[in-house]
Parts: sequence; structure tokens; C-alpha cells
Amino acid sequence: MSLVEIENLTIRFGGRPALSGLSLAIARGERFGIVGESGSGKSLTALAITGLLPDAAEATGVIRFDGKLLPTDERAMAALRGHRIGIVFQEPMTALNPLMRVGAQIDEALDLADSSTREVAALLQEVGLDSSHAIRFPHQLSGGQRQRVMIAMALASDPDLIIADEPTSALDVITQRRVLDLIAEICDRRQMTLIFISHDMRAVAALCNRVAVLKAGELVETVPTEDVLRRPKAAYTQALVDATQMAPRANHDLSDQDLLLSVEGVTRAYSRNGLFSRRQPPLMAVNDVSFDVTRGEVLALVGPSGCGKTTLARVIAGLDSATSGTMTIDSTPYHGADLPREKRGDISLVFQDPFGSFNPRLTIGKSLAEPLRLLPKLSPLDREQRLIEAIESVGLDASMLTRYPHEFSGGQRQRLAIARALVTRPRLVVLDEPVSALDVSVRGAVLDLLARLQSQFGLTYLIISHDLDMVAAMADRVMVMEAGRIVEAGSPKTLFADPRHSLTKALMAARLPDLV
Amino acid sequence: MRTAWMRHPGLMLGLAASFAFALLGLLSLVWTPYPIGDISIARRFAVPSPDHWLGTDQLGRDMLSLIMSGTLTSFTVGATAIIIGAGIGVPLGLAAAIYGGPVEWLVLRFSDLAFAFPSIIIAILIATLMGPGAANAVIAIGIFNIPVFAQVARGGALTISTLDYVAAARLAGLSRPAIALRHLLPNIASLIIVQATIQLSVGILAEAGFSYIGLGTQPPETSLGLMLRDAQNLFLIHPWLSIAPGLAIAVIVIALNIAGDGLRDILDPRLRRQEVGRVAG
Amino acid sequence: MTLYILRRLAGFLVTLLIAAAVIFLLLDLLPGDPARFILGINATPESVAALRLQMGLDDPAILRFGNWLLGMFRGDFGMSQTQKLPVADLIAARMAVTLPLTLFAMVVSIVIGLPLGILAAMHRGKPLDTILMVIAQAGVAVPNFWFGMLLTLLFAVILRWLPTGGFTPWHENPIAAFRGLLLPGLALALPQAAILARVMRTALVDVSTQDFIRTARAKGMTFGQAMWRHGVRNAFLPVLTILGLQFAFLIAGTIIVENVFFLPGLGRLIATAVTERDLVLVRSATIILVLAVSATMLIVDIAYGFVDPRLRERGA
Amino acid sequence: MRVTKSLALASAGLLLATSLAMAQSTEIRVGAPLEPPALDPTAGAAEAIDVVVYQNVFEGLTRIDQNGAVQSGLASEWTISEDGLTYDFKLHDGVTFHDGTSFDAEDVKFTFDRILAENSVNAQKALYEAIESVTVVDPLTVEIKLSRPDGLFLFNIGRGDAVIVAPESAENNATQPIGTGPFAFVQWDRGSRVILEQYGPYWGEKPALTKATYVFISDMATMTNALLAGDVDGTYNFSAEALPVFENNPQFKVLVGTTEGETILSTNNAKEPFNKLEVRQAMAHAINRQEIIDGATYGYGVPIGSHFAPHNPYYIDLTNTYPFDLDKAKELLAQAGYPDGFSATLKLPPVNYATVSGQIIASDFAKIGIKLELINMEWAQWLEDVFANKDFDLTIISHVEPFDIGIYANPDYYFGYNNPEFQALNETLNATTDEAKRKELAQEMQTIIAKDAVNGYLFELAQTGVWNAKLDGMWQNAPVEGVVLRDVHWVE
Repeated sequence: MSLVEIENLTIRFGGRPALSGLSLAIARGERFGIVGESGSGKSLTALAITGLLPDAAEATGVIRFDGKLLPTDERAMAALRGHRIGIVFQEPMTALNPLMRVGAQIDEALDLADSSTREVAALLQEVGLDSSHAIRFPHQLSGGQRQRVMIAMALASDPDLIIADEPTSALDVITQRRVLDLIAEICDRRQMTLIFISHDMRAVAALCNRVAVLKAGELVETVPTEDVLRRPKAAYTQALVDATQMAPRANHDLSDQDLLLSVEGVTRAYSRNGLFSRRQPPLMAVNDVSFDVTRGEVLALVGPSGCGKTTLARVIAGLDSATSGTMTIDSTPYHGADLPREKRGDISLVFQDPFGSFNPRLTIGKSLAEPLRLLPKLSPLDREQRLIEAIESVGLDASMLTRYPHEFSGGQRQRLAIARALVTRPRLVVLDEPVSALDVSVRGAVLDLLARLQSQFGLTYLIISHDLDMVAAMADRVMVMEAGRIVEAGSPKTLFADPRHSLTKALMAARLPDLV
Repeated sequence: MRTAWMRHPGLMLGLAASFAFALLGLLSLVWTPYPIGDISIARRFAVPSPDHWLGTDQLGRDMLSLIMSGTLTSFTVGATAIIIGAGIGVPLGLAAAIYGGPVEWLVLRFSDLAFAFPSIIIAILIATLMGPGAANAVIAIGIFNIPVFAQVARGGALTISTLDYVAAARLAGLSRPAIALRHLLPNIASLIIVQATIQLSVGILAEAGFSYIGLGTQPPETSLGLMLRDAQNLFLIHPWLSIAPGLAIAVIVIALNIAGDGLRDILDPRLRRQEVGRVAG
Repeated sequence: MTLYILRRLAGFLVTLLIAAAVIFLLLDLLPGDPARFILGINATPESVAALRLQMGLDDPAILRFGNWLLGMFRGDFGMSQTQKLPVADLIAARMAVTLPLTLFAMVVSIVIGLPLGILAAMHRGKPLDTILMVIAQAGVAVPNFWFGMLLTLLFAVILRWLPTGGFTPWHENPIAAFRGLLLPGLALALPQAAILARVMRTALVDVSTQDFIRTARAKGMTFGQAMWRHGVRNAFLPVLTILGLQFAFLIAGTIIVENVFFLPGLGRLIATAVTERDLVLVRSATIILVLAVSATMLIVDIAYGFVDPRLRERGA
Repeated sequence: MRVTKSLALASAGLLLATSLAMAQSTEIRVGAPLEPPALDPTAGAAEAIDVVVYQNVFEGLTRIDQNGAVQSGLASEWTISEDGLTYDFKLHDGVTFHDGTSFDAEDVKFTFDRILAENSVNAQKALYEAIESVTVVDPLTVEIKLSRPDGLFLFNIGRGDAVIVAPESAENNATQPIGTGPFAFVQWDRGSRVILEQYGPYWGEKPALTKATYVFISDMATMTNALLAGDVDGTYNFSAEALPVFENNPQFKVLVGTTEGETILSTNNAKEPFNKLEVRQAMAHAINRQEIIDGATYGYGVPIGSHFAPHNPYYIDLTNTYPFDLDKAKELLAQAGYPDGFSATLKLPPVNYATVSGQIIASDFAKIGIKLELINMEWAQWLEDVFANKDFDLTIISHVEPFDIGIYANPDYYFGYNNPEFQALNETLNATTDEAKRKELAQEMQTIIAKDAVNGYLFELAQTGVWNAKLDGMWQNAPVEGVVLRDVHWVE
């Protein structure tokens, strides 16, 4: 008998369907994956099963848990959640009460489950945390630790079903893998049913026996995991699977190219001393980093979150300044924000988040034209020409220049962000996680675009990322960074085949298995 | 956008009532049924009639004319105080947000200082300095408004300056003031507009309070607060003289508040209300 | 935490020092001769000159400022020029009215405002919410002096339950003293309660969309339980700011209500002292007021630190 | 609305009756609109001081009764020399101050020496400058010598400014007043009330009241409520506009009496264009006295045509010197060279009669082309600007000193009137003791300033007290400032 049965579930917001006619049956003990891109309705499905849909949602259809209809009474539904369903949400940052010690929050879950046997310490141990963490506040824990606390809370009632909604997408690679392994291990040990919701086909494949693929609120197909990978019936599923693998691009021959940027002993320290505080050693976000970038090269910088890679990118781009050390571009030395105005056009930066990178009150044309202030000699006609050239080079139409940012999708915005980075015809483009905020299906296209632009304009790329597969595909050379230092460097092939440093090894180990 | 406006009956009502009163006030600049300086003891305390729709006051002046003119004064005081408050507070808040460091520290201290002087004390001191009058109500309320707007502007600007387009503008070589003008200000404008409607209602109430204790508007000018003050001794004999301006104040303030709430919902549903500015009464 | 408090304390002291300078400068600019005011319209110029000398009005400004600051450090706030009493005593006597009145009004506004705000937030979008918020709108919109008059008419003139105003000192008859504060306390508290109810409701509605509320519900709580156990405490942070400002407002801004109820409060002391040009009294009373207000803000800041564990570590 | 009102008043009346039955006592609570800054009547001009202490706590050698006549005070009798320069006062025996010290001639000498000392801070020092010497003849006899005859001397020493104080306690009288009166000061809750209690060892006839509390209520609407609720038993000068609340209420009595307050439109005679007689005459013709009296005092003020109190026996009615006539006013303005009028400022002190009269006058003056800008000021600033620095065009003020027409003889006085003829008359008046002659002189002086239209003469302020109907013995008139409680008592 199925533990969870969904029949013809439709969820509307203000009359518009966000999920239409979904029917699923999830067997006891099964590990079931729901995969889809943003807006596919996958999270709504989880909320519907747990009775946590927002007030504005109008749901029709039938959901049965353990053969019984979900209770309509709020108290009974809450009791059901408290005793039989455990839930792990996406954002460990905000999903815990910031004002309450985590031990108390777990204890509360134990209380609500009327479970007298289990103890907070035992639960913490089960999720791999020392019991001393119980007295901490959420902000005193790392993202991975917080997510473990969430899992401990979900386990408190010894539930029949655990629902994990994108539990790892806010975590870095290594932590992500550990949390996934933990979930798998616990499900095995406790013989729990799992519903795992993700946009990442590989994570789903690594964890689940069966997968439902959702697209724009509709079920595409429900298939056993192996079938998805080997013989995806639907074209959309195929596309999702394809997006997980990237064909390596041809390496560039850089032997006769000259030096573009050299970084020497760059350190960025943040003072932690306040007006009255005792002396504390400064925080070394970037610690004595030196490397060269050759013209035409694609250099990648990888590392876990907080390793200092973004700080380094901002220093190189001139947004932040090094505490010590110098950088030289085209024999012009600088330290960061003191990058001379006439040189600023040579370096540009593409940001991670396509939604925050455009001023909603300016037209795309005005935003794209902003960097042209660095080239005051340009005639108005030339400027116009530059804009058209830039927007067309990223595959968009010149008529879009008069539109506003909210009229574009995430993928289009990232193209526009790239266009803005190109408008001054820079030589070095720093790309900070250029695709990680995009839906998987458009990542490939954006990477293709980047590759094409590089060869077309002879650009040099410095790519900041935690995504080893993307790096392996794009980069000529990879540097691995940990705690502000570069710990290992080399071509992706040699580096990934034979990692020396423990971090590189950990990164490699955390990679989810390829699908094919 | 249009549908959003239509879906908000409260906003429409609030805006309509606010504008109606504002227009009534503006109309008094060019026309009132009777001149407000037209005193005639013989016809005082007249009840509402076709000649005097709202009756006459203790000096025989036409109540409707007084309410029109008083509304104008109340709005003018509130609005001028907002211009002072926003005109100084917003640049200060923006400066604090974009420069940080000592500038921010100074602005925060200045905010503390301005908050530490209760506006009524400022009003008393200014009244003694320059003589009582609407101008000193404007200044006292204006000074109170400065830190309110500074906080709103700083908070909004800090949120926005973490967004990538601000970093992009810095890469494009824009100076900090230019970034503040081009990127921050337009994006916190809705915050400021919403706060302004709240401060307008606060200002109108505060003007009434100041006039009530004799620090605000002085005759022969009139304001709704002054009318209340003049009428309060007569409350047991001629209650209408108090009820009319009192109702006008309440309706205007409620209308502005409803409009402010609605505007916030429409302009940016995520905006946090700044009730800070309301604790001035 | 210590660091956090120290930083706040430094800001507090700087604010006070600047405030003292501002007050002194302002008062020095005031037109009107205190001596002339005391002696009135028929006084001879010699009498006025004699009194000026007696009051020390002819000393240079710097000297007077210095003396004032030094005096305050020693806890000596000077002598009132018109009342011939130590300023500290005068202020202490007024505080015996203003402080209890403020606290009473605070308590009433909290007791009324917070539950109503919570109630409205729990019934968000339902008729009860609408009704409560309409009442709150009206509460915010009615001038408090007007409201005070109506309260007096009803409870003092018609029903005769309470005095129309005035204040019996605590040591004489504490019950009479408290009865004297009831109506002014209510007149002050109800508009503030309306503001609090609105703030509380907004804060709770904001919190109700937060992820941790969903987490709490996932643990097995109903929405109400989740809001009660996790929402209220988090929503209390913005409310705390408003409470601090309200305390500041009440302690100083009660002049109007003090007038309506002829209470010997601090606000009226300052107002009268200004009209009488009792500069020593005005500046000392004002700086004490500023001190009280700033101290309240300081306490609110520190309270924030206690409520919010994130703040006490960041130290900023 | 009307229903609510009568309901409120009816139930108020009902409850008042019951509560009064219980409150029948020998105590009184007097509502006073102003709180005194200090309680020493010899070191401040504030009316509020005299309201509390005059003849209650402090007494002078003579005292003024409610009709303005001089009665014996601490001096039981006195003789005046032929030339009017030497006064011999016989003092009452057995008089003690409230601190127990005894009163004798030394205290009298101390009091006057203190008033006349170089560092004196007495507000009315000028009134006593004719005193040449004060001599202690024996403990119960004092001789005062004047440098010139002064017809008002006995009146002046009966004022609050010349009450007798003791050297032991004079310094602290501001906060801890010690006098010889029937009531002793008990306590002052600042901002709230002053409590007096009957002084047991009082030398004279004991008053009926044992305790009196002055409650300070500045807000007239609040005063109304306090009266209605029975929180105060009466007030000596209630705002005229709200009197109808009490006029037909049997629980209250309204006492309408006279004061010495000549309310005038003070004019800066030294300044263009007010130095022109025609301009002043034109303004006088444009003053609608009855309208002002109705508007500012609700008909309680008494019209005056010169600077003199109508209840004074020397008064002559000059209100028709320049009757209200706008055409005549315009004509006179044209003659003066201002056919289109002019602009001027009218500085107003913060009192109701001034702000309302000011608006009415501005409204009427506008009709003859004189555009007045009303400037409202605080007292301190008014005193400084208008009174001390003479920086004004017009102002409205009530001169509350009794028999103060002599101010017109001082060319340095703030309204700047300089008329040698008038000054000579004033000298003669001061030196004259013959009643008939004095009256003649005074009337001539009244006529001169009326004809010269020195100031706009508006009305004599009335005193409108509201008291519990069962109280008796309050002063109806206010010949001097003060709320004298000596005769006040409850009746059944």
C-alpha cells in the first residue's frame, strides 16, 4: 500500500494554476525524487502533502497519507506532521528561530512528538553533530551544521515519512554531499520513506529509486531512476539530464601569448577590532596570493564557500582594495579600488545573481551604457553602436534596449549582464559564479555563449566557481583556494585526475556521480 | 499597475479624501465663502444655515471659510516639515549609507541627538526664539522629521547598495554621490513617499497640539488646531465649534494613514512600516 | 556583550555632550530679559540692573557654560532664578509625577496595544482584524488633548468617579495620587496603544511569513502555536524600538496632557520656566530630559542585545 | 449636541448637590489660572503672587478694601502733618509673624529700607521714592517722612509691594513666606497648589476659613470642568466667554466686578506716522468699542474714553470724544497725508483680550486703509521689545495699576507721549491734597489725553468670578491684585 497518494492535485493562486492535475503514489519505504526547475510546482507539492500551503493557495484534489485523507482540522494536521512526517527545508539560514538555542528547538520537536525516549544529544549525534552544539544559537553554526539541526528536528518524532525540499542547494559542494549522504544513511537505517525535492538531476539520481519530473506545474513523467538516465522518454527529461554533463571545450594554446595580469602577494585582511575591543588578529580573507593570467586564458578559481575567492575577484576587478601586495595589468600596477579610470574598461565583472545586477528603474540600454562613461572619447553614434553590438553578441535583439529588467527571464538577464561586461571591450572578464543561480536547462546555453564570445573577442576569463564540472569543462587552468590561500593549481585534467591537496581531494570526493 | 490601484478600495478612498481636503485648502487661497478676517460680533455663534453652511464662530467668522483656510495651514505646515525633514534627512541617510565610517557615525549621532530632543521642547525653544507661529511648528516638526527620513533612507540605501547593480556602477567609475542619485535614490523613493504620507499625518496632528498650547499658528491666521483651541472653552455651550475642526483633523489623518498603508502595499509589499515617525503625537 | 554595551555607552555620552552645547547656545540666543520679566512693567532700571547682577546674568557666556557643565559633574544643577530653589529638587519633585505617569501610560498601552495587535495579526484579513485596525486608525488620528477633554467630561464631570485633574503628592495619599494619574494616563496611553497595536500586527504579519514559522509548523504546531511560541518573540524586536521611542515621547511630550489635567509634570516645568526666562532651570531640566530620553534609547539598544543573540556578538 | 450638553450639565448639577452636602466645611479650594513663580510680593511683579499671599499671608501698614478704600492694617491709626510730608503710624500691639517672632517698628523700618535700597529688587520701587526717611520712634510707633506730598501714599503702602516683612525671614519669603496675616503658609506643591492654614495667634479677627488651597489650572476649559466637578470651589477671574455655563446654574454664583485695568491700544507717539494727531484721531474714530467689548469680554468690559477707571469718583465719561465713524477716520487720515492708509505692526502679548481685540481692530482698521500685521509675542519678549526697547508701532495692553494716569507725564514711558502742559498738571496734582481740587485736576488730565488720542482707549477690564453658590464674602471688585480670604465663609 502506498504511504502517500496524490490524486488530481491542482493548486491555484488567484485563479492561475501553479500545479495542475498531479497524481502520484509513493510506496512505503520508497525514496522518491521530485525534480523540476523553478516554478515547476515541486515545492508546492511538498507543502500540499504537509498541509503547509500558503493561505492564498486554493487546492483541489485528494491527498491520502497512510490510506487516510489528510485531516482538514488544523490541530489534527499539525499532530500528523508532529508525529509522522519530518520536513527539511531549503534555507537553513532562515528556517531556524534566530533567538532560540538549537537544542531547545529540537527539544520542542521532541515534546510535540510526545517522544519521551529520545534525547537531544542522541539526535545531534545521529546527524553527526557534537552534543555541545545544543546550547548554540543558529547564527553560531555553519550552513551545513544548521541543516543537520534541521534534520535532527525532522527525526525527532521518528517519522514514517521525511520530506526534504532542496535541502542542499544553499550549501557548498562538500557540505552538500555530506548532507545527502547523511539523509541516505538515515533513511536506510530507519527504513523511512523519503520524498526528495531538487532541481539537480544528479542529486536525485544519487538518492532516489524513482523520480517524478515536473515542468511548469505539470507532471512530465514518473519513472524509476535508471530509466530516467538511460531511456528518458520525454524530451524535457532528456534536456535535464543533458544539462548535467558538460562537454569539455578545446584548450587554448597559450604558449606564445604574453602576460595580461599578474597578482603578487595580494592580501586582504579585515580588521576585527572595534573601538573598544581587545586586540584580535585580523581576518585574512585573502592571504598572500600570487599568480599570473595569460592573455586568452580561461583561469578558474575554485574552493568552498568562505574561502576568499569572491573577495579576490572583487579586488582584481577594482571593487575592493588589497591590504598588501600589488596587481599589474598591462604594466600598470594597482591595488584594487585605485585601478586608474582609463584602465577600468579593460577589466569587467559579471555577477552571480542576475536579479540584483540591474537597476529596476533604468532601461536596459541605460544600464548597459553605464560602463561607457569610462570611454569619454566615444561619440554618441559609437556608443549607440557599442550597445547594439554588445546586446546582439549575446544573442538578444537591439530593440530590447528600451525595455526594463523585469521584462526578462533569469537566463536573459545573465546574457544582458554579460553584454554589459563586454560593452567596454575589456580584455579580462571576471565571472563570479556565472551560472549557479540559473536553472539547469539554461546553464549550458550561457556557457556556450561565454565560450563563443571568448574566441570571438579574444577575451581572457577568470571564473570563480564551486562547480567542478563546469570548471573542468571551461578552464585551461584551475586554482584551488582554501582559507585565503591558493593551495593547488594546474590544468583541470591533471589536477582532477591526481589531486594532491586534501581540499582538492575532498572536492573531488564530493562530486556526485555522473549520470551516464 | 492599474488593476493594483483598483483592487485597493482603501487606498482610493484615502487618496481621494486626502486630495479632497488638500484641494479644499488650496481653494481657500483664491476663494472662501467669506474672508476669514471678516469679523462680525453681531452674527457670532450662528448655527449652520444656507448663508453659513457650517455656522459661525465666536467672532462671527464663517466656519466653512475657517476650516478651508485652517486645512490649508495644517497641510502646509505638515508638508513644509516634510520638505525640511526629507530634504535634510534623505541626503544624510544616503551619505551615511554610501560613505559609511565616520560619516555614518556622525549621521547616527545626529539622529540620536535629534531624537533626544522631544519635538515639543524644540517647539517651545523655537517659539521663544522667534515668537510663536506656524513657522516654528514647521521647524520643530521638520527637525523631528529629519532623523526619521535619515533612518528610512539609510536603511533602504544599505539594502540596495548590497545589490550587484551598485557594484556594477562602481566598476563603471561612477562616483558615490552619482551612485546615490542614479541608483539608490530612485529605488528608495517609494519608501520615502510612504513615510512622507505618514509624516504628513503626524505633522498635522503635531501642529494641532502645538497650536493647542499656543505655540503654533497665531491669529489672524488659522489652523485646525487653533480652531480647536479657540473653541475648547466654549465646548459646553457651543460644542459644534470644537467638533467641526476636530472631525476635520481626524478625517484628514485617517485618510492619509489609509493612503499611506495602501501606497506601501502597492509600491512595494515588502516595505517595512516605519512607525518610528509616528510617536510624536 | 560588554563590548556592545560599551559602544552604545560611548555614543550616549557623545550625544549628551553635544546636546548640552546645543541647549546652552539656544538659550543664550533667547530674546527677553529674565530680570525684566520678574520685575514687570513698572520696575525702575536700577532694580532690573540689581537683579541681573544678583542672577549672574552679566557673566560672559563661556564662563556660564563652563560653570554649568562643572556643576553638573558634581551633581549640582544650579538654583532656579525665579523659584529660588535647587533645580535638582524641582526636577525630582516633577519626576514623582512624570515618571509614574509615563510608566502607567506605558503599561496601559502595552496591556491594551500588544494583545490587540496579536489578535489582529492572528485574524489577518478577517473581520475582527479590520474592526481592530479601524479602531486603531481612529486612535492614532484623535489628538490626545481632545481625547483627554472627553475623558474628563465623562469620568470626572458627569460620572464623578475621578478628579478632573490635579495631583496629590504620593506621601500624602498614594491612592489619591494614583487616582489623579488615571485619566491623564489613559489619555496618553490609548493613542500610543493604537500605534503599538499597529506595530505589533505588522511585525507579526512580517514574521508569519518567515521560514522558521513554517519550520515550527512542520514540527507539529498549529499556526497559532507557532506564532505564539516563535513569532511573538521575534516580532517583539521592532516593537521594542517603538516602546523606547514611546517612553521618550511620554516622559517629555506630556506637556499638553499635563495642561489638560493641571498636573505638576516635567514638561510643564520646562514650559513655564521658558516663559519666565528661568534659564538655569530650563537648561538643566532640558538636559535631564535629553538624558532620560537618551538613556531610554540606550536601554532599548541593550535590551536588543539581550533579546537578539546575533547583536551582542557583532558588537556593532 | 444640545441634548448631550444639557444632559451633561444636569447630571453634573445633581451630583454636585450631593457632594457639597458632605463638603460643607471651613475649607476652600480656589482655582487660579497662574502659578506664582515665587511667593514674595515685594520682589516680583507677578499678579499671581498677590493672589495667594496678599492680606492672607502678608499685611501692610494699611490695607485696601474691596472698594479700593484705605483701611487700617498693621497700623491701628496714623496722623499726617499739615504739609503732608510726615506720617506717624501707631502699630498694633501683640502682632507676631508666623514663625513666632514679634512684629514691631523695626520690622517696618527694615521693610521700607529694603524697598528703597540701591540693590532693591522691588517691582514698584518708584511708588515709594517719595519716602525720605523711616524712623523708629518707639517699638509701636513709626514716623515716615516724605520729600514731597503724595496723595496716594496711604494707598500705596497698603499694596502687596509694601507688606511688612521681618529681617529674620525676608530672605526666604520667595519659597517660605512668613508674614503677619490671618493665614500661614503651609506647603507649596510646585506646579500644582499652595496650601494655607489659619494662623492661630493672629492678632485680628479670626477668619471663618481654617484652610485654603490654591489650585493652579491654566487651561480655562479644564477650569470649567474642575468647577463643574466640584474639584475647586471657585475662581476669582473666569474667562468671560464660558460664563454662560455657570450663569443660569443655581449651584454657582457669578460675581462681576471692576478692576483697575484700563485696556488700551498703546500707540508709539514718538514714531511716524503716529506722532501726527490726525492719525491718532483717525484711529480713535475707527475703534468700534462696543464690538471689541462684546468680542473680547463678552460684554463685561466697561467702555472708557481716557486712561481712567470708570468706578473712580474722579472719572468723567469721555467715550464720545471720537465716536466710531469710519468716514471721519478716512478724512482725518487723508488730512494727515495718508489718503491710502499705511501699514503698521500690532504686537500682542499672550492674553486673550489682546489677541481678540487685536483681530477686531485689525479688521476695522483695514476698512480705512491701515493694514495691521498682528505679531503675537510671549510676555518676556513683549516686555523687552515693546516696553523696554520701545520697538513697536501699536500694542494692546491692560494697565492694571490703580490711578496710574501719571504715566502720561513721563516722556520716557514706552508710548512716548511728551506734553509739558500735562506734565505740569501732574506735578500740581501730586502736590495737592484738597479733594475737590484734585478731582478737577484729574479730570482735566483725562480730557487732555483723550483729546490728544494718545492711545486708543478701549475698555476697563471686568473681574468675573465664579464661585460656589454657598460661598460668601469674596471680593467682587479688584482694586488691587489679590484674592482676600479674610471674609470668605460657607453659608447654608
